[in-house]
Order: sequence, then structure tokens, then C-alpha cells
Amino acid sequence: MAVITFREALGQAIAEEMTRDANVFLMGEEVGLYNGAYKVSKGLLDQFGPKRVWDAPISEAGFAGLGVGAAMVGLRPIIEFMTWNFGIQAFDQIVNHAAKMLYMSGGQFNIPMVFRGPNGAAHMLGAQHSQAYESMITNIPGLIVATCSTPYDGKGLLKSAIRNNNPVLFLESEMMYGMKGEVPEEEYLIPLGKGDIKREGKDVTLIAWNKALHKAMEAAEALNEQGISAEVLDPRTLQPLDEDLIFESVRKTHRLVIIEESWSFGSVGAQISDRVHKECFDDLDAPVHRVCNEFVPMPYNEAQEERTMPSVDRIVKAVKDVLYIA
Amino acid sequence: MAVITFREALGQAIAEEMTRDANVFLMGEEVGLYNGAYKVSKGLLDQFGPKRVWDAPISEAGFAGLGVGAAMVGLRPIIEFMTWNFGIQAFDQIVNHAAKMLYMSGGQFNIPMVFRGPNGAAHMLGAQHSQAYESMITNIPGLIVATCSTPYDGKGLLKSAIRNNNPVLFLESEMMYGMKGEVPEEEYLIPLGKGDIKREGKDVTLIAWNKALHKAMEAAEALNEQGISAEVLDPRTLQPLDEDLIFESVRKTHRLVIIEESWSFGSVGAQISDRVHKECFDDLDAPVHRVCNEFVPMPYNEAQEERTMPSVDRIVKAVKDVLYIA
Amino acid sequence: MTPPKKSAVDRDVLIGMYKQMCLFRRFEERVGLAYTKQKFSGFCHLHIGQEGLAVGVQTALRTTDYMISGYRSHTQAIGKGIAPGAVMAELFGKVDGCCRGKGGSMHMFSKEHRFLGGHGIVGGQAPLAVGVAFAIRYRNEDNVMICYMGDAATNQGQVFEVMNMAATWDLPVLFIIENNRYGMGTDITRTTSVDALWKRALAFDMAHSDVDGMSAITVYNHVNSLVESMRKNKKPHLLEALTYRYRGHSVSDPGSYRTKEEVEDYQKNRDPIIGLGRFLLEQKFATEEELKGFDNEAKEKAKEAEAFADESPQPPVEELWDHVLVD
Amino acid sequence: MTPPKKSAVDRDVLIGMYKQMCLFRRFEERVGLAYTKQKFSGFCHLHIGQEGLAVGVQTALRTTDYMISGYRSHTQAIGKGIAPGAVMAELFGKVDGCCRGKGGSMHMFSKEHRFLGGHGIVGGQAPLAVGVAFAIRYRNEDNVMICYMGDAATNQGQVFEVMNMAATWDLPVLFIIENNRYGMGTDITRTTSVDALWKRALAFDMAHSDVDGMSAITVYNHVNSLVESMRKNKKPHLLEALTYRYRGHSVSDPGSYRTKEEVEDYQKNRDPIIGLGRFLLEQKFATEEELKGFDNEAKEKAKEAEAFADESPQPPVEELWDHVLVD
Ligand SMILES: Cc1ncc(C[n+]2csc(CCOP(=O)(O)OP(=O)(O)O)c2C)c(N)n1
Ligand SMILES: Cc1ncc(C[n+]2csc(CCOP(=O)(O)OP(=O)(O)O)c2C)c(N)n1
Ligand SMILES: [Mg+2]
Ligand SMILES: [Mg+2]
Repeated sequence: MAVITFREALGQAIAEEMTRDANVFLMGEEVGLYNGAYKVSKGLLDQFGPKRVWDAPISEAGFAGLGVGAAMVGLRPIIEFMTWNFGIQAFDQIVNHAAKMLYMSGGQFNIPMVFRGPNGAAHMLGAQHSQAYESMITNIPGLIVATCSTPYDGKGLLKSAIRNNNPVLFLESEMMYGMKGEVPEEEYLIPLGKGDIKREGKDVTLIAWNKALHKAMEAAEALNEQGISAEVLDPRTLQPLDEDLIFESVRKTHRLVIIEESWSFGSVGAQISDRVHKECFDDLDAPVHRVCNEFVPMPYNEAQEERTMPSVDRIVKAVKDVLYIA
Repeated sequence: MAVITFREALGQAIAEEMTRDANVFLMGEEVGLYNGAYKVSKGLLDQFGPKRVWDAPISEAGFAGLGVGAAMVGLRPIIEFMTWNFGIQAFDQIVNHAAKMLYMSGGQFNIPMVFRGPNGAAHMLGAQHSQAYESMITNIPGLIVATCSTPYDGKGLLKSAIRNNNPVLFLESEMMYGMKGEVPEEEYLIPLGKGDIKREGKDVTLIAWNKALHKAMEAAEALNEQGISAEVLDPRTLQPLDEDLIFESVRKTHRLVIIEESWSFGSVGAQISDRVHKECFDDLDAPVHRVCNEFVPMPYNEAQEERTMPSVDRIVKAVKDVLYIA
Repeated sequence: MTPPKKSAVDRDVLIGMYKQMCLFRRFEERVGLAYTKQKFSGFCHLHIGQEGLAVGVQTALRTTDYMISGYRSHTQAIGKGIAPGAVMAELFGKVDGCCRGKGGSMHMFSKEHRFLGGHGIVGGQAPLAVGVAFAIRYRNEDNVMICYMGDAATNQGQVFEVMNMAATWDLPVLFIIENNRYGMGTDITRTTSVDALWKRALAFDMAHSDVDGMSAITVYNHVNSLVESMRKNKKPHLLEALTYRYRGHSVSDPGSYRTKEEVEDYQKNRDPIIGLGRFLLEQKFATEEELKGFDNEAKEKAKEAEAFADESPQPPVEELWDHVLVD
Repeated sequence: MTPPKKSAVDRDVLIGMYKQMCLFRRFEERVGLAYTKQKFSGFCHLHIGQEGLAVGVQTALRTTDYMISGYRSHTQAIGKGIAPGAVMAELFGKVDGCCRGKGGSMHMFSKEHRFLGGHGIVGGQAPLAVGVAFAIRYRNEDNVMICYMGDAATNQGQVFEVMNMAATWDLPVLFIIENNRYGMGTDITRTTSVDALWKRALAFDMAHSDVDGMSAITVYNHVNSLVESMRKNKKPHLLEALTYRYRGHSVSDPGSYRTKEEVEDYQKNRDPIIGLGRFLLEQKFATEEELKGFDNEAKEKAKEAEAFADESPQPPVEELWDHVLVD
């Protein structure tokens, strides 16, 4: 099996789907001539030409809405936000148009498109370039929200997202673009709406996604050395959540810690916690614990940024709390 | 005590604070010559003149950002969104600028301003005019989010919001503007961050805010006739939440039902549920139950809209579920 | 009195436009009445007075062209092909409404007739229109995209953003500003620094023009030539149509921000139906009785539309769960 | 060789501008080096090549005027009064940084010097600037608000929205487009339909002009007269400054989208420091040695700034909890 970077895996997914379906096109800032701000779309302009790979002006509301309009009449746009921090400018087109078109039109106009780009903090980019947006966008019916923690998941999920006939918001990660992983040569798709047990365990369930998944895996290793068996569950799709997989795991371990590199208030983690407490109330030996970003805008200072984000230590501590051990 | 409408109470709050502080000004669509789309600002243009009451073009990002800039240099803007459905166009200025300016500048530039307008569904306005936004905006540090269910609360909280030296997002309700209530003639303020027990009870706690509060009160009456004593708690401020008041009530009743006229996923209700389960795990006799909008864009059809929103019946049923009675 | 110049536009086209304007007028009047009779609720924005623009534009189009508009679009939807009954049923929230009662007054859609919506976010339809124009170029069609917006919508940031893209990439979208002088209760001159809205095109080196939106013939001739050249050169165009609405912003707007005289001047001296009727008489294309007959036909159609909507059943409540996502 | 025309601008002002440009150049060079020495990380966008505009504008201002910019604003911040050491310390995330290490390269602020930020959302600073200009009018001050933005920022919707408001309400904001021909790796002509960015003002009947941003003197004279008239008539102005950046978009950009020849042409034939230096020599306002001396002074100041930043301690980690809300 080939070992490629995350950005190559995502780039392959786009290239394969553009080859398969002439209606698929890519638009975003720097995606063409510059080969992508993070080189995800490297080579696509040469391969598919300027009619299918478009360098957009810095007008997120405009080109996001352009994508929605094109999707209404049969094209299948991939709209890249250089980062999701700039995607917020397109929330009117995403929330008020893409998410509602099928419903308002009584089923006439579905919107088969993908909005994608890096989400969450990278390293020392300051408050305006370090936000995670899943908590806001998963609240909205009519949108599918998916993310990925490995090159393998990234390629398989992005292919499914592009083929999906609804608006899919796809959250990548700047810091993981260079990560390497095994990716099969032959075509494969990973279904949306299905989570993945990344590590079996029996004493506690850790739920984490995107970059935070790897901190959870690291914590699971550290816990393993202390005789604590942690199961690590990656939901992959955040809306709709794979509740069956989550409940099944929690009913096995009876303890849950949710890790997310975003603010805690009304987050995806808060939703998972509410649902687990409701459906697994009698299976829980302790309340759900959560490890999130501190409730502050992202500081630039390196040490402050590090302390703001979840760390392996904070995860290990949360597990001990949920196990009521020192 | 005078009995006035909700809109008059809010209008009085603005007029009093504009009289008290020459730096306070009001800007929004139709707030001046038209006396306000919902007549909240009726008479303010005549009273304070065109230098302090500004009719804005339909440019929400623009005039929201104008407010943030004016607040950076000592003015105290009140920015009205005709409804919060249009406020989403200003999310970049609210989330990326107003919420972060103090932090990014290392404490130099606080943003004393209020963004206000009606939030949530009214009656048969369709998908694009019926959204509740508190779930999205309460996720963001650096913003205070407050709402109100009575004319009395509205006036007192809005005065506090205008005097607060941080950005306060104030959520009103179209359907309640005409509601009448007792409002003292003498000046009074209601502190932000403090909830309010609207009805004492001992068997179950109902938490609801804005328009949904009145459905909770109606349900409490219906339950009372069935011998069930429901406590109704109005958090008033959604960010930061009055967790002490909430925990105190739940520790007394041991059962909690949260009612919100917004989508459930990662909502304020999900956050309250997560916190209550965490801090009152041993006090709960049943998991927290929630009554929310169905997870669909708002239908226009009257019966469908009614079924989509929380109803007194659904609240009563949830209470019976949490009490494990048929 | 010099004899009137012979009409460049042939009789059938003119008669067709006259009938269509009568239908639009009578339909919207009946909608207003139905609202007061509480047959439906929520927002309702009537297009009465702006029929000359709607009919002039529609008559210049092919059925394969696309159209999108804001919330004041009941009759633009009918013009594009949605049956009056289906529009009225949608207003009444009925299952035979063009969106099965889930869209309402501001959200009329028809995939079949390429009417891509009524939309409730001012200016929000402009990026959608440019996306459709993008698809037209992508598939080398020679259709055009008609994008209506109000005068006040021209101050929306996303409208500027997509005008730049349409002009930069040559996308065949005709932006039509329905300048009825007001955005709700605000005279457009109070919130806009330019004295003519077509000037917005100067920021994009975009082709532009203005037209008397109260004259169906003028609009028809003007738009006819515009769209023909756009089908070839694919370039966008910004058209400012000077028009006027007789009713309030919405059915619940008292309209205190303008004088009765101003409204009456338009109704008496610039009404699009009276104007075309007079021209038809001058050209001997129709008689007074025939004009009367066309109007009665229109009233009848409006009446039938209401009857259809009355009889249409409510949609099943559980249909609220449909059309959130497709499989 | 006809004798050079006598300078309209007096010697001290010119010498001051020359020194300031040397400081800005040497400071940013040292910042670039410090980045490669990994003294700090994250984004870093250098202003090298655009000093003529920064100094020409700053020299025409009063200290009471306000300034706001984007993320390429280290030296605009210094020009407005923030000590070079405080800017460098902020880059290093130190406690003596102008924002206590919490802002970073893109977010330099000074309330005292009325520098209202570096901002990282392209175009996001424009509405803030118009709000400050609104406050200037509100309080009848005769200050002006300088709002820098990049060429690519002119395609942001919120920029158009506030230009309309500034022009409609006469708000004293000078929008300065730093047209360095590129937005990251995209030549502005590839995403913009107009061939000159000042044309954006035509959409708002706003006063506009352009200027050679590579000549400090030209900029100074031009802006000097602009701001004087703006202090009286309160009207906004759109100034397109044609300038150029010698380094990549950010420190991590290879810059493959433009030729070496293009960059070198500016560096050799249009460099603002060389240009002003030559003029000073022609005017006998300075000798080669003195020019050399000024440059050495600049290097020294840049060195001191780095030393200051090196010595400045890290902020306490728990300060991450401060400055979220004020009491
Ligand atoms: C983004 C947004 N802001 C505000 C509103 C509220 N609103 C609805 S219609 C309207 C006036 C629009 O006037 P214009 O564009 O001239 O259209 P007209 O009603 O005259 O046809 C306003 C402010 C909205 N629907 N969308
Ligand atoms: C709203 C938004 N979209 C995208 C970005 C990413 N980005 C940062 S700088 C830049 C290019 C801006 O170019 P220009 O405005 O010309 O400024 P310059 O860098 O040339 O000074 C882009 C696309 C951003 N910061 N904000
Ligand atoms: Mg109008
Ligand atoms: Mg540039």
C-alpha cells in the first residue's frame, strides 16, 4: 500500500471525482495557478484546465453563493475556503441558501456540493486564524458536516462527500496536511454518517476527531502503560452523528471523555454528552467528562496557545477523573 | 405600576440610556424615519435627531463593523438587525472583530456595544426568516448573549447591556413585541449573568427563555392541575449562564426539562444538559429531557410550523417522561 | 394630431403583454384581499405597479432561460410558467402549492420552468444567479440568467462581489434592479451615494443601461436586444429599471413615508396597463371592449386560482420531515 | 543637465522620511532573519518595497489622526508611534510586545498612538475605519482616518458596503489601496474586471485618485493636500497607490508566480529609498556619507529592537485568561 501525505490523499480524491464526473469543478483562492495555499490542489489546473479549476477573488460570500447557484442547475461544485475562519463570511449562503433550498422548494432543488478547507488552530496564527467552526455549522439542518483524522479517512470521506447529493461541509487541518499515511491504490469510499473505532478498549471511551484524534490516541497509549484500556472513537461525520456506535462503545466502557479542539459551549462535544447521558443514563458510572479549548480567543504566544488547547496530559487527567482515581 | 408593551419597554430602555450617555447612538434599517420595522425605536428620531438615530442601508456586515470601529474609539453603539436572520451576514464583524479586539490588542480596545433584534420564529415567515441564533453565537468567547421573556426583564436587561463595556448580543422576539407587562416608572437595571425563577416548584425544573418561557409557564399550570409542581427557570443571560441558579434548582427537583425554540444539536440546551449532568450527576433521578424545534428548516405551512416548534403538550409529555409516569 | 408611428412590435406580442399585465394585476389584488380575509398569514409583498417590467422582460425571454428574484415575485413566477393556482395554493400553504406549502410567499420555485426562487435574504439571490450563469458558460448553452433585485439590494456586499466575478469571467447574467424608489420605508437616496444605480456597473467596467420600467413596450424592446447580444458575447449587463409599487412594502405597511399624490401620479399618469392599452387603441390593435374583455378574463383567472387554492388540501403535517436531505 | 528644480518640500521633512524608510527596511529585514532563526513562528508578511507609501502617508498626518491596516503592517505601526522594540517583542510573543504577546505579527495595536490594528481578515478593517470616521464626525473632530487595504481586499463585499456609507454620510476616511499587483499568488488582474482599482469609487460618486506609491515625496505631497481638504469637507477619498513588495506574500511563499526580472526592475529602478536618496543628493540636502550614516543608524535601531525583544520575558501563561471581557 502507498504511503502518501494527507494533502496528496485529498488531492487524489478531488482528481478522481473530477475525472469521474464532468460536472465537478473546484473554485477557491489560489487553488489553480498557485497550486493551492496548502498544495492540496497541486497539479489540478494542469490536469483539468482553467474551465474546471478556478482561482477566485477574495469574496467568500460571492463564490460560495456562486457554488450554490451552479449546484441548483446540475453542476457539482467543490468550494475551497483557504481556512474556515474565512468561511464565516459565507454563512448566509451556507445557512440561509444551501441548507434550505431543497426544503423551501418543496423538494425541487437539492444542492450537491462540498465546502472544504482547514479548520481549527494551526500554530501561532493568532485569534482570527485559529477557530474551529463545527460547533456552529452542525446546529443547522440541511447540512452534512464531516471531518477526517488520517489520509486514508480523508480520501475516502472526501470522495463520498463529493458524490453526496446534499451540501457537505468538509473540515480538514492545516497541521495534518503534511502527515503521511497508508492509502490504497484501488478506489475506495468511506460512507458518511459512520464513525470508526480507531483503538479498541474496555475501561473508558475517548471520542475525538480531526487533529485532536491523535492526541486521544497518544493519551490512550500513555493510559495503557498505567493499565487503563481506552477505546478511541472517531465519529468522522459530526452531522449526522453515528449515535449507535457511540452508545455501543459507552455501554461497554461505562465512561466517556470527549476531546475537541474547539470551545466547549454548545459544542459538538456538548451534544454528544447530552445524547449519551440521555440514552445511556443507566450505563454510566460517571458523568461524561470533556476536554476542550479554554474559553478564550486564541492567544498568539506559543506557551499560552499550547495551554489553551487540549493536551495529552489534560486528557489523561480527565480519564482518571472519570475513573475516580487519583 | 405602568402596564406597557414589550416594544415600549425596550424603546424606553434605549431612550433612557441615550439621554444618560451622549456616546450612545442607534443604527439599523428603518430605525429612524419609519419608527422601526417593529416600532421599538418609535419616536427616537424626533427625540434625539438624525445624528444619533441612523437609518442604515441594507448592509449588515458594513454597519455592524461600523459599530465595532466606533466602539473602539469611545462611542457606545446600539446596532439593530431587523431580525437576527440577517445578523448572520455580520458574523465576521461580530465573531472575528468585536469578540476578539480586546484580546488581540492585549487589553487595549474593549468594545462597548449592543447588537440587538428579534430572534427565532414568528408566524409563517418561512425558512429564511425563522431562525434562532443563540446556539451559534454563545459558542464564542468575548461575547455576552442575553435574552428576555417579559417587558420588565427586557427593559432592565437592555439597560444593563447598553452600559456593559463588552459586546452584548441581545435577542428579542417579534411575537412578543405587542405583549403587555408591568414596568416600574422609576429607573431599574437587571444584572446580566443572573437567571430568574419565574415560578417556584419542587417536582421538576423547566428551563426556557425568550418566547418559549411562556410555553413553559403554561405547561407548569397544566401540570399543576395534575398535581405536578414544576419550577420554571429563565436564565435570561445565555452566555455566561447562571449555572449556580440552575444547579441549585436541579438539586432541589432532581429532574430537568429544557425547552428551546431552536434546533437541538449543540444548542444552549445541550450545553445546559452537559453541565447539569456533570455537576448534578448524583442528584438526577432521570436524564435531562429536552424539547426543541424538530431538526428541519422552518416550514411555511401553519400546521407544520406549529408541529415543528415546542408545544405545551410536548413539554407536559417530556415532564411525564422525566417523572417516569404515563 | 400627427398619426401615431406604426408599432415596431407586432400585434400579438402586444396583446399578449396586455393580457399578462391584467392577469398579474388582478392576481395580486386578489392575493391582497385573500390576506385580509386571513386565508393565509406571514409576509406578503405585492408587485402591483411593477407589471410593465415583469411582462416586458418575460416576453423577451426563451423558455430555456433562467430567472431568479427576491420576495416580491408572485407574478414573475407566474410569468415564467408556474400556474396561478399553484402560486395561490402555495400562499395558502396547501399541498398543491408549487412548493407543497413549505415555501410560502417569498419562496416560489419551479425546476421545470427554471424559476430558481423567490428569496427572502435581500441580495442573496445575486450569487446564485452568477452561479447559474457560470453553469451556462460551463455547458456552452446560449441561455441567459435574469436576476431581479430591489434598489436597496444594491447595497449588499455579496451583490458587489458577484458583479465583479460576472464581469471578470464574462458570465451571461442580466442584473435587473427594480428601482421602485424605496427599500421598505427608506427612500433609496437616503442610503445611497450615487444618484443612479446603474453607476454601480462602473466599478466593474460592466455594460449597463437604464429603462422606463413603467412601459412594457420600452422594456421589451430594450431587453430583447440586450439578451440577444448576451447570448453571443456572454457578457453580464446591469439594467436599472425605473418602476414604482402602488401598495406598501408589505401588506402590513401603512406607507407613511411617501405622499398620496406621488402614488396617484404613477397610477394615473404612468400606469403600465393604461399606457399599453392606450397604445393598442391608437394602433387600432384592439378596441375598448376587447381591452375590457382581457381584463375580465384576468379577473376570472385570478378567481379560478383562488378557487383552486381553496380546494387544495392541507399537506400532511408529517411532510415537515421531508426535503431536509436527499438520499 | 538642467539644474534640478528646487524642492517644494523642506530638507528636514525629506531627511526625516529618508531615515524612516531606512528604519522600516532594516527592521523588516531583521524580522525576516529572526523568522528564519526561528525566534518566532506563524504568519509573517513583510512590507519591504512599500516603504515609500508608508512614510509618505505618515509624514502627512497629525499624531491625533487614526490609522488601521491589514496584516502587512509592522512598519505602519512603527510609523504611527509604536516603538520598534515593542513591535519586535510582540512578534516574539514576549510580555513587552505592544499587545503583551497575544496579538502577534498580524495584530499590532496601540490605543495611545491611535493605531487601531493590524487585522487578519482581508477587508475586515474597512468597516472599522468607517466607524472611526463616524466617531470623528460625531465628535466634530478634524482628524482623519487612514484605512490601508491590499489590492485583493477591494473585492470584499464589506469594503463596498462601507464605501457607500462613507460617501453617503460624508465620513472622513481615506481608503488607501496598497496595489502591489498581487493578492498572495494571484495577479489582481486575474480576479478583477476593472483595469484600475480607483474606479471602484465611481460606484459611489466618491472622490478618488492614484499615486506612485514608490515615491515618498509624491505620496507625501498628494496625501498632504488630500487630508487637509478632508479635514474640512469631511468627505471620504479612495487613493490607489501603485506599489510593490520585494518579498513573497509571507515568509513561506516561494513567489513562483512572478519573474525575478520583474522584482529586480523595481529594486533597481524604482526603489523608494534609492529614489529619495538620489533626490537628496541632487538637492544637496545630504551627502553620500550622511545617507550611509542614516542607514547605519537604521540598522542599529533594528538591532536594538531585536535585543529588546530577546531580553523581554515571556508573559505568564495564565495571562491567557485575561482580556476576554472587561468588568
Ligand atoms: C439581508 C437582509 N436584510 C434585511 C432584510 C429585511 N428587508 C426585507 S425587504 C427590505 C427592503 C428591500 O428593499 P428593495 O431591495 O428596494 O426591494 P423592494 O421591496 O423595494 O422590492 C428589507 C430591509 C432582509 N430581508 N434581508
Ligand atoms: C476574508 C479572507 N479571505 C482570505 C484570506 C487569506 N489571505 C490572506 S492575505 C491574502 C491575499 C491578500 O492580498 P492583498 O489584499 O492584495 O494584500 P497584500 O498581501 O498584497 O498586502 C489572502 C487571500 C484572509 N486573510 N481573509
Ligand atoms: Mg425597492
Ligand atoms: Mg496585494
